[in-house]
Amino acid sequence: MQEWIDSLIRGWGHDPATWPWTQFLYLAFMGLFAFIVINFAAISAGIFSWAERRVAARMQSRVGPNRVGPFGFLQWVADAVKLLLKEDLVPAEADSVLFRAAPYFMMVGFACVFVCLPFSHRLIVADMNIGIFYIIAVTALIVVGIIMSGWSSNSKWSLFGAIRSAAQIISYEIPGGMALMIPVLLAGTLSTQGIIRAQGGWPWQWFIFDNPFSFAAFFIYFISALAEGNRTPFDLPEAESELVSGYNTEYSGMRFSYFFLVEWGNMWVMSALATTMFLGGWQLPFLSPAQFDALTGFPAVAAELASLAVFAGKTLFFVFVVMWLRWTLPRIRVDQMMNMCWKYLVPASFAGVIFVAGWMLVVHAVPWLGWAMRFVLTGVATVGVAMFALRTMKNLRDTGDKFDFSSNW
Amino acid sequence: MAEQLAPPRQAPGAVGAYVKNVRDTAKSFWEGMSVTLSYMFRKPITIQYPDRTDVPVRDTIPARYRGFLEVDMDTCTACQACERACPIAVINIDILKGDGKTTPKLRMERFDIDIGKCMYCGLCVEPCPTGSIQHTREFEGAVENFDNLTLRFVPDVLHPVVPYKPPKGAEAFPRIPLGEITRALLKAWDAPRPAFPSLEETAKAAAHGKPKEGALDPAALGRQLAAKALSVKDDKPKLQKVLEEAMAGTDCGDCGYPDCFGYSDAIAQGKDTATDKCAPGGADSKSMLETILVSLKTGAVPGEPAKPAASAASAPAAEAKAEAPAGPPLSQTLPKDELYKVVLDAMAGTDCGDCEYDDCDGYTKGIVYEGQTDLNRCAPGGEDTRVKLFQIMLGTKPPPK
Amino acid sequence: MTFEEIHQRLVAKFGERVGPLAPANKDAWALVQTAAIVEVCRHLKEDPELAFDCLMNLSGVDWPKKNQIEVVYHLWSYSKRHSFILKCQLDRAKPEIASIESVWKSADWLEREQYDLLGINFTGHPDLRRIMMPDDWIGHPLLKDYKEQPEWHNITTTRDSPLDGFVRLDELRKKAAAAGAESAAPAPKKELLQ
Amino acid sequence: MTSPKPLEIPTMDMTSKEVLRRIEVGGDMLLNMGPQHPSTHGVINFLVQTDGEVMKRAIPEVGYLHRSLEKIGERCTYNGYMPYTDRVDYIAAMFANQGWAMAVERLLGTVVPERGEYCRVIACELNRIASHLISVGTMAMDVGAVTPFPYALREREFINDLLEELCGARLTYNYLRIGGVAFDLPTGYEEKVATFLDHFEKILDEFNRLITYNEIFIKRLAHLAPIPAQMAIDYCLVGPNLRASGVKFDVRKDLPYSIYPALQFNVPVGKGEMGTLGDAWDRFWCRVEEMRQSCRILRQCLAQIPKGGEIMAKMPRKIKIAEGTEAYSRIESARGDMQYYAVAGPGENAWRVKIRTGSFTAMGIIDALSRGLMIADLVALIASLDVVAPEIDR
Repeated sequence: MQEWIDSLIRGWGHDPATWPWTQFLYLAFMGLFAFIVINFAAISAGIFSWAERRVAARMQSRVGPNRVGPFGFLQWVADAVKLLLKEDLVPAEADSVLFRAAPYFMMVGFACVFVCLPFSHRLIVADMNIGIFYIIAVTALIVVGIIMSGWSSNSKWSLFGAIRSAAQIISYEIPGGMALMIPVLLAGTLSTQGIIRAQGGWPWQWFIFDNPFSFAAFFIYFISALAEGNRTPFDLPEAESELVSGYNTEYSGMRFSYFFLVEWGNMWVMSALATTMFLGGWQLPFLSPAQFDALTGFPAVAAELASLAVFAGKTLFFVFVVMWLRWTLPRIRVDQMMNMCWKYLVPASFAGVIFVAGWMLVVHAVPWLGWAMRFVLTGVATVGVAMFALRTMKNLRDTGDKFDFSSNW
Repeated sequence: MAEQLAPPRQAPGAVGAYVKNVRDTAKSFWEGMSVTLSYMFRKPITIQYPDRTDVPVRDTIPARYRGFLEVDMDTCTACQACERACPIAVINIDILKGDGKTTPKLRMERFDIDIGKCMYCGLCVEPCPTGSIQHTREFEGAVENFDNLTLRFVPDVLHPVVPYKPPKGAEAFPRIPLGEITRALLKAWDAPRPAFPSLEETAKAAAHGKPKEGALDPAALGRQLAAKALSVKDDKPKLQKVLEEAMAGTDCGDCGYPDCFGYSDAIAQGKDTATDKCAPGGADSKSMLETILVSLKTGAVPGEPAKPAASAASAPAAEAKAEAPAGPPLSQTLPKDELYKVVLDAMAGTDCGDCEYDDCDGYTKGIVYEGQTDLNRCAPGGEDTRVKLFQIMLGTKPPPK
Repeated sequence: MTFEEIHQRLVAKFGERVGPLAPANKDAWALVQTAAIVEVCRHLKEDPELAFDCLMNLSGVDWPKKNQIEVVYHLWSYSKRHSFILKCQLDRAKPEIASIESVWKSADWLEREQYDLLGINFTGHPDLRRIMMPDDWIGHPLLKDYKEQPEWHNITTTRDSPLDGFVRLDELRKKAAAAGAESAAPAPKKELLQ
Repeated sequence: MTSPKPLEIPTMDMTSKEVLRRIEVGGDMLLNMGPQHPSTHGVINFLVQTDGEVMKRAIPEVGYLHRSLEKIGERCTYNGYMPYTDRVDYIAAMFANQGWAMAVERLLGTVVPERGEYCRVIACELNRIASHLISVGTMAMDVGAVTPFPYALREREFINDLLEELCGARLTYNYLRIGGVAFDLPTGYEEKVATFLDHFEKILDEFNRLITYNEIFIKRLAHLAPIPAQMAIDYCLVGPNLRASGVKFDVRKDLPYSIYPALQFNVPVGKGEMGTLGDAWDRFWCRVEEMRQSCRILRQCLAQIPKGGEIMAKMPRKIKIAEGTEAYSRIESARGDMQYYAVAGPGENAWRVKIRTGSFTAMGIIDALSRGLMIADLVALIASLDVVAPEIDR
């Protein structure tokens, strides 16, 4: 965005390097962007909270919140207002400073990620050249917030949740990080936009279908992301049936809403990252990044919007998958969670990195092999999706139900 | 399909176990996620009660549904069988007794059901002889204050309700559509709490109290009836009528006879000497019957008691009188038919069937003609009827329960 | 095995410490001397022919008339598919009997329950605490002469019924009516006499 | 004994409780799980001594739902106690009704008419399916999968509708009477039940696909707290909990009552298919299979039920039984062998009623089983034993 501001200054007839207000303008725009991004995060989290409830309800043969606004869409606003107006209780025995501070740590760790998350071809706050590294680093701040909240609550349930969460997030950062290294290897850059540019608009150009190991890496990343986001089947830190509510047991009102804002906002983060790293991000078919850069005027705006829609579409699909998983799977136990990380995902992700490196050498030598593998994997995935759809329809008919997507919403 | 998912578990090697775990996991997730996804495309089962249903939910409830209780006072015989059947005493029926001439023999001055405490078991419905008490399909009655959950089927204590006298042999009884009465009685959500007086206040009221408005003086009435009975001493049918006057007249059958006629006839015939069988009549009926029987035996109406009988201390008075005669019990002196009337009269006459006979008449006949020795069965009559029956049949006081 | 056969075996082993088979018309039971209960139970469990491997039920029955508390043991054998009932009669003033927790584990909670509700002291029980009632509850509720305390930790144990409230309300109204406010004879809605 | 004397434990200070003294607190954490915990299935308290996630011991503290039902039984008439038995186990109220009815019928020597028995069995087996649905649904939920629970509850709603049509209530049925049942089957009831069964058996397959064979679910429950058969018998476990340990005992088969001898069905026992014999998954699976068998029983009942005929034996209006007569009834409730011990009193009520329920003995074993499990396992263990708090406390 710096270039854009610089060009703005040049447009006003100043040289950005010498104009005395340049830095202030930078600061003002930083504040503006921060405001926009945090609001985006908060609103998307709110909308996801509504969407998750509707999706969960439908999956459970229920209706869900459908009274406030059309389809109950304003439910999240009502809930947010309620949470903001509720009394903010601090338990008498709690460490009140840490207790009050913990949600902000989580918010910071969560909001900072958005700095490097792309939204479309041009929409990104800062396209850092170490973007992925930065994202992995700042998400660790969430753990600090969770541990603070669990410890300061002075409740055993909160402490349990916090310790579980710390173990879980720190463990799963390793396979998650290693899995992200595979697209980094394939693209040769840590910049998020760079990784997207290295892919293409068609599914066979995506990194997920690049080779079997990146295919596996996608799932390793996705599982780790679920664990880092405390989503089922890794919702141990707030395991409702075991720990009451985990680390946020003692929170109420606005501070409680921060925790949930982070949880639901994280769904966007993990999905957007998956889209960026493995699914071609905002790439449009028939339009290579270079052609995209060259567009001007109305076509540029239209393509920008289209890329935004593509990116959001892919991301929202994964948000849906995250919800769908949550309402399907049981929760794993804490030792199984650790087992899974260290015995399954970590070795697999390390092996994946090594194999992808080797695969790149092979493809470099025999280029048609790379394309053949891409088409085969894409074909396999397509067949898998089709089989899944058929299986789902069979499930539906087996119990004598009719296909009905429209009624009783 | 499900069985295929769970092949017998052998103990594979480390790599085999690794691969197998991954495969099983993927496969079972595949199945599970397919099931949940398929529910996205099914109609949710939820009924959006209360406002988004095709028909009101009340109309979708089966007929046997046990909702709020409803009593149709137009067909209530005041036999109190429901009150006795209720395991948790949520029904409170209070009976005013009259002489049957100027005032009806039984009047219900209170029929309260605490539906806040009711457990909707339906046991009260079963013994009701006329189907007056029923469960409705009403279930929405939330009120802010618990005390407002009491349904008062006698709206005004100053206007007691006269019980229904079912025609003989009737099998169907008129009843207004189920639910209307209860619906009218349910209070609004924010109805004010009834202003219950404290115990002290009521005690004061009772201390100032005269005899209950509309209440009869059983002692005086008993003497009146006794005089009348003496005059028709040998005319059993007439005697039976006199005796029946002393009874509640609900034909409840609690006495074991089909109706009050049966009981009074049994006493009149001398077949039944128990005076305590009239459950609805209670202590009053008992004391009146005692008085009549005593006077029949002694040939003279017992004199005015020294102290005014207005204190309504009827039971001790009656007992005092009952002890006075030393002759054989009525069962031995009276002919069967007359005894039958006497006995029937001693019963509550609600035909409630609590005694396991169809009605008071049956019980009376049982006692008088069939040698039924259990004189404790008249539940509506309670202790009064018991005392009377024992007096008539055995000439003794009943053993303590 | 039938009740009689089991009983004969018991009598053969324990002599007069096991009473005669009661001629109860439903399920026959044998009275066992209180002191011998553990021994008898152990024999019932360990004899391979009897093999009572399960204590199904343990109940206490209070009989103030007989001044006794009866303890009733319902035994069942999964391997032989037969059952038997033992009874012990305890002094009501000091109900005490040896625990059979060492014979059947299920006796642990069953005995605790009877201790709680009837005050039977099972000597040798490893953990004889109240189980249903709070630890500081007064009295043993299933005794026939049990009187509930009016309150427990300032929580009242009774509640005023609105039915009584309405009765009191009506009394006041009637008094007011008698005092003249509504003295004009109210017109009954129906015929007085039928 | 005549005047109640105060006990020796006066304070409510937790640290002075005998329980805590027996827990060696050195270094361990003491966790009060309950009474208001989401997955203790009612109000039960577990004093959990843990070292991190691993429990050293979990001591159940029950009694929060004690409603003195046995004392009430001494005050009520025999028929008047029937609605109270509903409250013994409100998830499977029909069985508690039947246990009481059978106890009193044994006291009286009453024979219930055949159609009445069929009505009873139809109601009971429907209720067994409903109860097991709750059990398997909550078990899935306690393990973290929420969705099977609404599915199970939805099917239970259908059964509730059926039972509501039959007896007018959805939870506390009070359907049985001493000597029979309160109502005959409504017209068209057989078809309705048959339609439901057709639908339900398919749903059961779907349920299995969704959760029973889910790998996480199996991993959570297999090998969890296996109960050897001998231990299960010694602690007097009953019903599916006992059968999961491999003991093939079902009161309906082995001590047949009612019309069960005329019906064909299997008794599912645990096989240790996924882990050890008698583990939590076996207990879960036994319940799922029992639902299938109940469907089978129901179909036979619907085919065999005599057309017309009495539903109630001729009963006196007031039931009086010679004082001191006693009877013991055993029925196979949804939670296993439910036993009523009734001693007749002098009047119209019982002198003593003792209800031995499956949940009560199942709770007694938790202390022994919990050692070395993890906290999350305790939740699954409680769920797998299918304890219902009111049934424990009565």
